[in-house]
Amino acid sequence: MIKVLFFASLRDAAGTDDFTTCADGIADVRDLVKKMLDELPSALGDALEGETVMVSVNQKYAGWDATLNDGDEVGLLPPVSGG
Amino acid sequence: MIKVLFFASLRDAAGTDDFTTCADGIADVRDLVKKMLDELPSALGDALEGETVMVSVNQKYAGWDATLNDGDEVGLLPPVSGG
Amino acid sequence: MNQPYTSHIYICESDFDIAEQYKAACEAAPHSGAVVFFVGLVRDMYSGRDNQDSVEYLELQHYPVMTESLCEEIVHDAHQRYSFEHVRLIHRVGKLYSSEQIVMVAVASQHREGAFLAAQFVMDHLKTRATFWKKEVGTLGAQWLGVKDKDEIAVKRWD
Amino acid sequence: MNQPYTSHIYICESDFDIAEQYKAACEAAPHSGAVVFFVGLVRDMYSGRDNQDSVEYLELQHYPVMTESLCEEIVHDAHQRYSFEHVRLIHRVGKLYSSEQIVMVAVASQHREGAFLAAQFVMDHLKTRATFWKKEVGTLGAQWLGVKDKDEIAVKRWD
Repeated sequence: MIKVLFFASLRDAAGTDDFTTCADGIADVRDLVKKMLDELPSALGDALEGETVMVSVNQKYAGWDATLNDGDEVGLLPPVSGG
Repeated sequence: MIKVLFFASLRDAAGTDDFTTCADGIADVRDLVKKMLDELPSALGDALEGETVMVSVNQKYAGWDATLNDGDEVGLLPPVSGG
Repeated sequence: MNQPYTSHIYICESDFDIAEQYKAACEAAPHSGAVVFFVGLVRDMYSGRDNQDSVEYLELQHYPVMTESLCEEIVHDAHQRYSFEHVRLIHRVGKLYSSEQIVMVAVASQHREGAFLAAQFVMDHLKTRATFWKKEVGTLGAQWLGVKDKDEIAVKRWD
Repeated sequence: MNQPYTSHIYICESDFDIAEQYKAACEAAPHSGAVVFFVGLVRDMYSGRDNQDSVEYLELQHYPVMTESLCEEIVHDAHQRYSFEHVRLIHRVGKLYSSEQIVMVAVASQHREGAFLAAQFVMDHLKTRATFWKKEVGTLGAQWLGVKDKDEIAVKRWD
Protein backbone atom coordinates (compact mmCIF):
# COMPACT_ATOMS: atom_id res chain seq x y z
CA MET A 1 0.00 0.00 0.00
CA ILE A 2 1.01 3.58 -0.59
CA LYS A 3 -0.34 6.37 1.58
CA VAL A 4 -0.79 9.97 0.46
CA LEU A 5 -1.09 12.85 2.94
CA PHE A 6 -2.76 16.14 2.05
CA PHE A 7 -2.00 19.48 3.68
CA ALA A 8 -3.51 22.96 3.82
CA SER A 9 -5.46 23.92 0.68
CA LEU A 10 -4.99 20.44 -0.79
CA ARG A 11 -6.53 18.85 2.29
CA ASP A 12 -9.52 21.17 1.97
CA ALA A 13 -9.85 20.30 -1.74
CA ALA A 14 -9.49 16.57 -1.14
CA GLY A 15 -12.03 16.69 1.66
CA THR A 16 -9.84 14.22 3.56
CA ASP A 17 -6.48 14.08 5.34
CA ASP A 18 -5.13 11.10 3.44
CA PHE A 19 -5.65 8.50 0.74
CA THR A 20 -4.37 4.95 0.63
CA THR A 21 -4.04 2.79 -2.44
CA CYS A 22 -2.53 -0.47 -3.58
CA ALA A 23 1.01 -0.07 -4.95
CA ASP A 24 0.31 -2.21 -8.04
CA GLY A 25 1.01 -0.40 -11.31
CA ILE A 26 2.44 2.65 -9.56
CA ALA A 27 6.02 3.42 -10.60
CA ASP A 28 6.35 7.03 -9.56
CA VAL A 29 4.53 9.98 -7.98
CA ARG A 30 2.84 10.93 -11.26
CA ASP A 31 1.28 7.45 -11.52
CA LEU A 32 0.10 7.72 -7.95
CA VAL A 33 -1.52 11.11 -8.45
CA LYS A 34 -3.24 9.97 -11.65
CA LYS A 35 -4.75 6.98 -9.85
CA MET A 36 -5.72 9.10 -6.87
CA LEU A 37 -7.51 11.72 -8.97
CA ASP A 38 -9.82 9.02 -10.40
CA GLU A 39 -11.13 8.41 -6.92
CA LEU A 40 -11.09 11.85 -5.25
CA PRO A 41 -13.06 15.08 -5.86
CA SER A 42 -12.16 17.03 -9.01
CA ALA A 43 -11.49 20.04 -6.77
CA LEU A 44 -8.25 18.27 -5.79
CA GLY A 45 -7.16 18.05 -9.40
CA ASP A 46 -7.88 21.76 -9.85
CA ALA A 47 -5.93 22.59 -6.70
CA LEU A 48 -2.95 20.54 -7.88
CA GLU A 49 -2.97 22.44 -11.19
CA GLY A 50 -3.36 25.79 -9.47
CA GLU A 51 -0.19 25.99 -7.41
CA THR A 52 3.37 24.83 -7.21
CA VAL A 53 2.89 21.70 -5.18
CA MET A 54 5.96 20.05 -3.70
CA VAL A 55 6.24 16.35 -3.04
CA SER A 56 7.76 14.34 -0.23
CA VAL A 57 8.48 10.63 -0.10
CA ASN A 58 8.88 9.16 3.36
CA GLN A 59 9.11 12.63 4.92
CA LYS A 60 11.83 13.90 2.59
CA TYR A 61 11.43 16.38 -0.25
CA ALA A 62 11.39 14.48 -3.56
CA GLY A 63 10.57 15.12 -7.21
CA TRP A 64 7.35 14.37 -9.09
CA ASP A 65 9.22 11.59 -10.87
CA ALA A 66 10.46 9.93 -7.66
CA THR A 67 9.99 6.16 -7.86
CA LEU A 68 7.65 4.63 -5.29
CA ASN A 69 7.61 1.33 -3.48
CA ASP A 70 5.05 -0.54 -1.46
CA GLY A 71 4.85 1.00 2.01
CA ASP A 72 5.93 4.50 0.98
CA GLU A 73 4.30 7.61 2.42
CA VAL A 74 3.85 10.49 -0.02
CA GLY A 75 3.13 14.07 1.03
CA LEU A 76 1.52 16.62 -1.29
CA LEU A 77 2.76 19.95 -0.04
CA PRO A 78 1.46 23.39 -1.06
CA PRO A 79 3.87 26.31 -0.70
CA VAL A 80 4.83 26.50 2.97
CA SER A 81 4.04 29.46 5.22
CA GLY A 82 5.34 28.81 8.71
CA GLY A 83 7.16 31.11 11.09
CA MET B 1 35.25 77.34 36.10
CA ILE B 2 35.82 74.38 33.80
CA LYS B 3 35.35 70.83 35.05
CA VAL B 4 37.17 67.80 33.67
CA LEU B 5 35.83 64.26 34.20
CA PHE B 6 38.10 61.21 34.00
CA PHE B 7 36.96 57.73 33.11
CA ALA B 8 38.33 54.18 33.25
CA SER B 9 42.15 54.00 32.93
CA LEU B 10 42.43 57.80 32.99
CA ARG B 11 40.53 57.97 36.27
CA ASP B 12 42.93 55.39 37.74
CA ALA B 13 45.91 57.36 36.46
CA ALA B 14 44.55 60.71 37.71
CA GLY B 15 43.77 59.21 41.08
CA THR B 16 40.55 61.24 41.09
CA ASP B 17 37.19 61.36 39.29
CA ASP B 18 37.42 65.00 38.27
CA PHE B 19 39.42 68.21 38.22
CA THR B 20 38.14 71.78 38.29
CA THR B 21 40.04 74.84 37.21
CA CYS B 22 39.50 78.50 36.51
CA ALA B 23 38.67 79.22 32.85
CA ASP B 24 41.14 82.10 32.59
CA GLY B 25 43.70 81.65 29.83
CA ILE B 26 42.04 78.49 28.53
CA ALA B 27 40.99 78.77 24.89
CA ASP B 28 40.62 75.12 23.94
CA VAL B 29 40.91 71.55 25.21
CA ARG B 30 44.67 71.46 24.64
CA ASP B 31 45.14 74.48 26.92
CA LEU B 32 42.99 72.85 29.55
CA VAL B 33 44.92 69.59 29.47
CA LYS B 34 48.25 71.40 29.63
CA LYS B 35 47.14 73.30 32.73
CA MET B 36 45.67 70.18 34.29
CA LEU B 37 48.85 68.14 33.82
CA ASP B 38 50.81 70.69 35.85
CA GLU B 39 48.65 69.86 38.84
CA LEU B 40 47.91 66.13 38.50
CA PRO B 41 50.11 62.98 38.72
CA SER B 42 52.49 62.40 35.81
CA ALA B 43 50.85 58.98 35.38
CA LEU B 44 47.90 60.87 33.83
CA GLY B 45 50.16 62.48 31.22
CA ASP B 46 51.59 59.05 30.38
CA ALA B 47 48.09 57.58 30.11
CA LEU B 48 46.98 60.41 27.78
CA GLU B 49 50.00 59.72 25.55
CA GLY B 50 49.42 55.99 25.62
CA GLU B 51 46.02 55.67 24.00
CA THR B 52 43.63 57.32 21.62
CA VAL B 53 41.70 59.48 24.05
CA MET B 54 38.47 61.06 22.87
CA VAL B 55 37.13 64.31 24.20
CA SER B 56 33.63 65.51 25.02
CA VAL B 57 32.47 69.02 25.73
CA ASN B 58 29.18 69.32 27.62
CA GLN B 59 28.42 65.62 27.04
CA LYS B 60 28.98 65.71 23.29
CA TYR B 61 31.95 64.27 21.40
CA ALA B 62 34.29 67.10 20.42
CA GLY B 63 37.78 67.60 19.04
CA TRP B 64 40.99 68.35 20.95
CA ASP B 65 40.88 71.83 19.47
CA ALA B 66 37.29 72.53 20.62
CA THR B 67 37.02 76.01 22.15
CA LEU B 68 36.03 76.17 25.80
CA ASN B 69 34.00 78.61 27.81
CA ASP B 70 33.47 79.20 31.48
CA GLY B 71 31.07 76.58 32.86
CA ASP B 72 31.93 73.88 30.33
CA GLU B 73 32.26 70.24 31.33
CA VAL B 74 35.00 68.32 29.54
CA GLY B 75 35.20 64.51 29.47
CA LEU B 76 38.44 62.65 28.76
CA LEU B 77 37.32 59.35 27.29
CA PRO B 78 39.53 56.31 26.70
CA PRO B 79 38.38 53.90 23.95
CA VAL B 80 34.91 52.67 24.95
CA SER B 81 34.09 49.04 25.71
CA GLY B 82 30.43 48.70 26.62
CA GLY B 83 27.90 46.09 25.56
CA MET C 1 35.79 23.40 13.00
CA ASN C 2 32.88 24.72 15.06
CA GLN C 3 32.34 23.60 18.65
CA PRO C 4 29.54 21.06 19.12
CA TYR C 5 26.08 22.36 19.90
CA THR C 6 22.90 21.16 21.51
CA SER C 7 19.39 21.92 20.35
CA HIS C 8 15.84 21.74 21.54
CA ILE C 9 13.23 21.59 18.76
CA TYR C 10 9.60 21.36 19.68
CA ILE C 11 6.35 21.64 17.74
CA CYS C 12 3.24 21.87 19.85
CA GLU C 13 -0.19 23.43 20.31
CA SER C 14 0.54 24.81 23.76
CA ASP C 15 2.04 28.22 24.40
CA PHE C 16 5.65 28.72 25.50
CA ASP C 17 7.06 30.91 28.24
CA ILE C 18 9.90 33.25 27.26
CA ALA C 19 11.37 33.45 30.78
CA GLU C 20 11.55 29.64 30.99
CA GLN C 21 13.04 29.38 27.51
CA TYR C 22 15.63 32.05 28.25
CA LYS C 23 16.62 30.29 31.48
CA ALA C 24 16.88 26.96 29.66
CA ALA C 25 19.03 28.54 26.93
CA CYS C 26 21.44 30.06 29.47
CA GLU C 27 21.71 26.79 31.37
CA ALA C 28 22.36 24.82 28.20
CA ALA C 29 25.08 27.28 27.12
CA PRO C 30 27.12 28.17 30.20
CA HIS C 31 30.01 29.63 28.17
CA SER C 32 27.91 31.88 25.99
CA GLY C 33 28.20 35.64 26.20
CA ALA C 34 25.35 36.36 23.80
CA VAL C 35 21.77 35.19 23.56
CA VAL C 36 19.54 36.24 20.66
CA PHE C 37 15.81 35.60 20.80
CA PHE C 38 13.31 35.96 18.02
CA VAL C 39 9.60 35.71 18.74
CA GLY C 40 6.96 35.82 16.01
CA LEU C 41 3.45 36.88 17.00
CA VAL C 42 0.07 36.71 15.27
CA ARG C 43 -0.62 40.09 13.68
CA ASP C 44 -4.15 41.41 13.44
CA MET C 45 -3.70 42.39 9.79
CA TYR C 46 -3.96 40.17 6.73
CA SER C 47 -0.64 39.30 5.19
CA GLY C 48 0.35 41.88 2.55
CA ARG C 49 -2.54 44.21 3.35
CA ASP C 50 -2.42 47.37 5.40
CA ASN C 51 -6.10 48.15 5.70
CA GLN C 52 -9.05 47.87 8.06
CA ASP C 53 -9.63 44.17 7.49
CA SER C 54 -8.58 42.19 10.50
CA VAL C 55 -7.50 38.63 11.15
CA GLU C 56 -9.28 36.93 14.00
CA TYR C 57 -7.09 33.85 14.20
CA LEU C 58 -4.60 31.69 12.33
CA GLU C 59 -4.94 28.00 11.75
CA LEU C 60 -1.46 26.42 11.70
CA GLN C 61 -0.95 22.96 10.23
CA HIS C 62 2.26 20.96 9.83
CA TYR C 63 3.54 17.60 8.65
CA PRO C 64 4.57 15.73 11.82
CA VAL C 65 7.99 13.98 11.70
CA MET C 66 8.94 15.71 8.46
CA THR C 67 8.76 19.17 10.07
CA GLU C 68 10.90 18.14 13.04
CA SER C 69 13.47 16.58 10.75
CA LEU C 70 13.58 19.70 8.52
CA CYS C 71 14.05 21.89 11.58
CA GLU C 72 16.96 19.71 12.76
CA GLU C 73 18.43 20.02 9.28
CA ILE C 74 18.08 23.83 9.24
CA VAL C 75 19.75 24.14 12.65
CA HIS C 76 22.52 21.81 11.48
CA ASP C 77 23.03 23.91 8.33
CA ALA C 78 23.18 27.08 10.46
CA HIS C 79 25.90 25.48 12.58
CA GLN C 80 27.97 24.65 9.48
CA ARG C 81 28.26 28.42 9.00
CA TYR C 82 28.01 29.99 12.44
CA SER C 83 29.41 29.07 15.79
CA PHE C 84 26.92 28.63 18.63
CA GLU C 85 26.50 26.52 21.73
CA HIS C 86 22.75 26.01 21.84
CA VAL C 87 19.60 26.59 19.79
CA ARG C 88 15.98 26.38 20.87
CA LEU C 89 13.25 26.33 18.25
CA ILE C 90 9.60 26.17 19.21
CA HIS C 91 6.77 26.43 16.71
CA ARG C 92 3.12 26.27 17.62
CA VAL C 93 0.35 24.74 15.53
CA GLY C 94 -3.46 24.79 15.80
CA LYS C 95 -5.67 27.83 16.29
CA LEU C 96 -3.76 30.97 17.27
CA TYR C 97 -5.47 34.28 17.98
CA SER C 98 -4.24 37.81 17.33
CA SER C 99 -1.10 38.70 19.35
CA GLU C 100 -0.47 35.10 20.47
CA GLN C 101 3.06 33.72 20.13
CA ILE C 102 3.65 31.55 17.04
CA VAL C 103 7.35 30.79 16.89
CA MET C 104 10.51 31.29 18.91
CA VAL C 105 14.15 30.85 17.95
CA ALA C 106 16.81 31.35 20.60
CA VAL C 107 20.53 31.08 19.89
CA ALA C 108 23.23 31.18 22.58
CA SER C 109 26.74 31.81 21.37
CA GLN C 110 30.10 33.04 22.60
CA HIS C 111 29.81 36.16 20.46
CA ARG C 112 26.86 38.19 19.23
CA GLU C 113 27.54 38.00 15.49
CA GLY C 114 27.10 34.22 15.37
CA ALA C 115 23.98 34.37 17.50
CA PHE C 116 22.31 37.05 15.34
CA LEU C 117 23.23 35.39 12.05
CA ALA C 118 22.24 31.90 13.13
CA ALA C 119 18.86 33.12 14.38
CA GLN C 120 18.21 34.91 11.07
CA PHE C 121 19.41 31.92 9.05
CA VAL C 122 17.06 29.60 10.96
CA MET C 123 14.07 31.94 10.57
CA ASP C 124 14.63 32.54 6.85
CA HIS C 125 14.92 28.82 6.13
CA LEU C 126 12.06 27.91 8.42
CA LYS C 127 9.80 30.24 6.44
CA THR C 128 10.71 28.75 3.07
CA ARG C 129 11.56 25.11 3.79
CA ALA C 130 9.81 23.79 6.91
CA THR C 131 6.45 22.08 6.33
CA PHE C 132 4.11 24.48 8.12
CA TRP C 133 0.99 26.02 6.61
CA LYS C 134 -0.89 29.02 7.85
CA LYS C 135 -4.53 29.94 7.20
CA GLU C 136 -5.69 33.45 8.03
CA VAL C 137 -9.31 33.65 9.20
CA GLY C 138 -11.01 37.02 9.70
CA THR C 139 -13.20 39.68 8.17
CA LEU C 140 -12.05 38.76 4.64
CA GLY C 141 -12.86 35.08 5.15
CA ALA C 142 -10.31 32.25 5.28
CA GLN C 143 -7.23 31.89 3.09
CA TRP C 144 -4.18 29.65 3.11
CA LEU C 145 -0.91 31.54 2.70
CA GLY C 146 1.97 30.54 0.48
CA VAL C 147 5.64 31.46 0.72
CA LYS C 148 5.92 35.23 0.58
CA ASP C 149 8.02 36.75 -2.19
CA LYS C 150 10.06 38.66 0.37
CA ASP C 151 10.82 35.42 2.24
CA GLU C 152 11.95 33.83 -1.03
CA ILE C 153 14.24 36.80 -1.52
CA ALA C 154 15.44 36.82 2.10
CA VAL C 155 16.52 33.19 1.99
CA LYS C 156 18.56 33.70 -1.20
CA ARG C 157 21.15 35.82 0.64
CA TRP C 158 22.46 32.65 2.34
CA ASP C 159 23.21 30.90 -0.99
CA MET D 1 8.75 57.72 6.03
CA ASN D 2 8.97 55.31 8.95
CA GLN D 3 6.19 55.07 11.53
CA PRO D 4 6.96 56.77 14.84
CA TYR D 5 8.53 54.69 17.60
CA THR D 6 8.83 54.71 21.34
CA SER D 7 11.89 53.78 23.34
CA HIS D 8 12.92 52.91 26.86
CA ILE D 9 16.60 53.50 27.62
CA TYR D 10 17.88 52.76 31.07
CA ILE D 11 21.34 52.57 32.64
CA CYS D 12 21.45 51.10 36.10
CA GLU D 13 23.30 48.89 38.57
CA SER D 14 20.36 46.60 39.23
CA ASP D 15 19.59 43.49 37.21
CA PHE D 16 16.75 43.32 34.69
CA ASP D 17 14.15 40.63 34.18
CA ILE D 18 13.72 39.29 30.65
CA ALA D 19 10.10 38.21 31.14
CA GLU D 20 9.14 41.70 32.37
CA GLN D 21 11.05 43.36 29.53
CA TYR D 22 9.48 41.09 26.93
CA LYS D 23 6.00 41.84 28.31
CA ALA D 24 6.72 45.58 28.29
CA ALA D 25 7.98 45.40 24.69
CA CYS D 26 4.85 43.57 23.51
CA GLU D 27 2.57 46.01 25.31
CA ALA D 28 4.40 49.02 23.87
CA ALA D 29 4.16 47.57 20.35
CA PRO D 30 0.70 46.09 19.94
CA HIS D 31 0.93 45.92 16.13
CA SER D 32 4.29 44.19 15.98
CA GLY D 33 4.62 40.70 14.61
CA ALA D 34 8.30 40.29 15.50
CA VAL D 35 10.31 40.82 18.65
CA VAL D 36 14.09 40.41 18.65
CA PHE D 37 15.98 40.30 21.93
CA PHE D 38 19.70 40.44 22.44
CA VAL D 39 21.18 39.78 25.87
CA GLY D 40 24.91 40.11 26.60
CA LEU D 41 26.28 38.16 29.56
CA VAL D 42 29.55 38.30 31.48
CA ARG D 43 31.81 35.56 30.11
CA ASP D 44 34.24 33.78 32.39
CA MET D 45 37.10 34.16 29.92
CA TYR D 46 39.30 37.17 29.33
CA SER D 47 38.51 39.08 26.18
CA GLY D 48 40.50 37.75 23.22
CA ARG D 49 41.93 34.81 25.17
CA ASP D 50 40.77 31.23 25.03
CA ASN D 51 42.72 29.75 27.88
CA GLN D 52 42.46 28.70 31.51
CA ASP D 53 42.61 32.22 32.92
CA SER D 54 39.26 33.24 34.23
CA VAL D 55 37.49 36.52 34.86
CA GLU D 56 35.91 36.84 38.27
CA TYR D 57 33.98 40.01 37.62
CA LEU D 58 33.68 43.07 35.42
CA GLU D 59 33.68 46.64 36.62
CA LEU D 60 31.47 48.74 34.34
CA GLN D 61 31.75 52.52 34.35
CA HIS D 62 29.90 55.09 32.24
CA TYR D 63 29.50 58.82 31.72
CA PRO D 64 26.04 59.69 33.07
CA VAL D 65 23.87 61.93 30.86
CA MET D 66 26.26 61.57 27.92
CA THR D 67 25.68 57.81 27.72
CA GLU D 68 21.91 58.16 27.80
CA SER D 69 22.01 60.82 25.13
CA LEU D 70 24.29 58.71 22.89
CA CYS D 71 21.96 55.73 23.32
CA GLU D 72 18.98 57.87 22.27
CA GLU D 73 20.98 59.01 19.27
CA ILE D 74 21.90 55.44 18.28
CA VAL D 75 18.26 54.32 18.51
CA HIS D 76 17.21 57.35 16.48
CA ASP D 77 19.83 56.54 13.81
CA ALA D 78 18.59 52.92 13.70
CA HIS D 79 15.08 54.19 13.09
CA GLN D 80 16.24 56.34 10.17
CA ARG D 81 17.12 53.06 8.45
CA TYR D 82 14.78 50.42 9.83
CA SER D 83 11.13 50.42 10.66
CA PHE D 84 10.19 49.45 14.23
CA GLU D 85 7.55 50.32 16.78
CA HIS D 86 9.51 50.09 20.03
CA VAL D 87 13.05 49.66 21.35
CA ARG D 88 14.20 48.84 24.86
CA LEU D 89 17.85 49.27 25.78
CA ILE D 90 19.11 48.47 29.26
CA HIS D 91 22.78 48.54 30.19
CA ARG D 92 24.07 47.72 33.63
CA VAL D 93 27.06 49.34 35.33
CA GLY D 94 29.00 48.53 38.50
CA LYS D 95 30.42 45.16 39.52
CA LEU D 96 29.09 42.27 37.44
CA TYR D 97 30.10 38.67 38.05
CA SER D 98 30.55 35.84 35.59
CA SER D 99 27.30 34.89 33.76
CA GLU D 100 25.41 37.96 34.99
CA GLN D 101 23.43 39.99 32.46
CA ILE D 102 25.19 43.13 31.17
CA VAL D 103 23.08 44.54 28.39
CA MET D 104 19.75 43.98 26.67
CA VAL D 105 18.38 45.34 23.42
CA ALA D 106 14.82 44.48 22.43
CA VAL D 107 13.23 45.62 19.19
CA ALA D 108 9.56 45.12 18.30
CA SER D 109 8.65 45.57 14.67
CA GLN D 110 5.97 44.61 12.17
CA HIS D 111 8.41 42.37 10.32
CA ARG D 112 11.42 40.38 11.42
CA GLU D 113 14.03 41.91 9.09
CA GLY D 114 13.70 45.37 10.62
CA ALA D 115 13.78 43.99 14.14
CA PHE D 116 16.94 41.92 13.53
CA LEU D 117 18.77 44.71 11.71
CA ALA D 118 17.84 47.42 14.19
CA ALA D 119 18.98 45.26 17.13
CA GLN D 120 22.33 44.59 15.40
CA PHE D 121 22.73 48.23 14.45
CA VAL D 122 22.12 49.34 18.04
CA MET D 123 24.55 46.77 19.48
CA ASP D 124 27.32 47.54 16.98
CA HIS D 125 27.08 51.27 17.62
CA LEU D 126 26.70 50.85 21.37
CA LYS D 127 29.99 48.93 21.41
CA THR D 128 31.91 51.59 19.53
CA ARG D 129 30.21 54.88 20.41
CA ALA D 130 28.46 54.75 23.79
CA THR D 131 30.52 55.94 26.77
CA PHE D 132 30.83 52.71 28.74
CA TRP D 133 34.09 51.23 29.99
CA LYS D 134 34.70 47.70 31.12
CA LYS D 135 37.45 46.42 33.40
CA GLU D 136 38.07 42.68 33.60
CA VAL D 137 39.21 41.46 37.01
CA GLY D 138 40.36 37.87 37.51
CA THR D 139 43.32 35.50 37.63
CA LEU D 140 45.33 37.72 35.26
CA GLY D 141 44.72 40.83 37.36
CA ALA D 142 42.69 43.86 36.33
CA GLN D 143 42.62 45.48 32.90
CA TRP D 144 40.49 48.10 31.20
CA LEU D 145 39.30 47.06 27.75
CA GLY D 146 39.27 49.24 24.66
CA VAL D 147 37.15 48.95 21.54
CA LYS D 148 37.79 45.54 19.99
CA ASP D 149 39.09 45.42 16.43
CA LYS D 150 36.23 43.19 15.43
CA ASP D 151 33.72 45.69 16.80
CA GLU D 152 35.42 48.45 14.81
CA ILE D 153 35.03 46.27 11.74
CA ALA D 154 31.45 45.27 12.57
CA VAL D 155 30.27 48.87 12.85
CA LYS D 156 31.77 49.80 9.46
CA ARG D 157 29.20 47.70 7.60
CA TRP D 158 26.53 50.30 8.44
CA ASP D 159 28.46 53.16 6.78
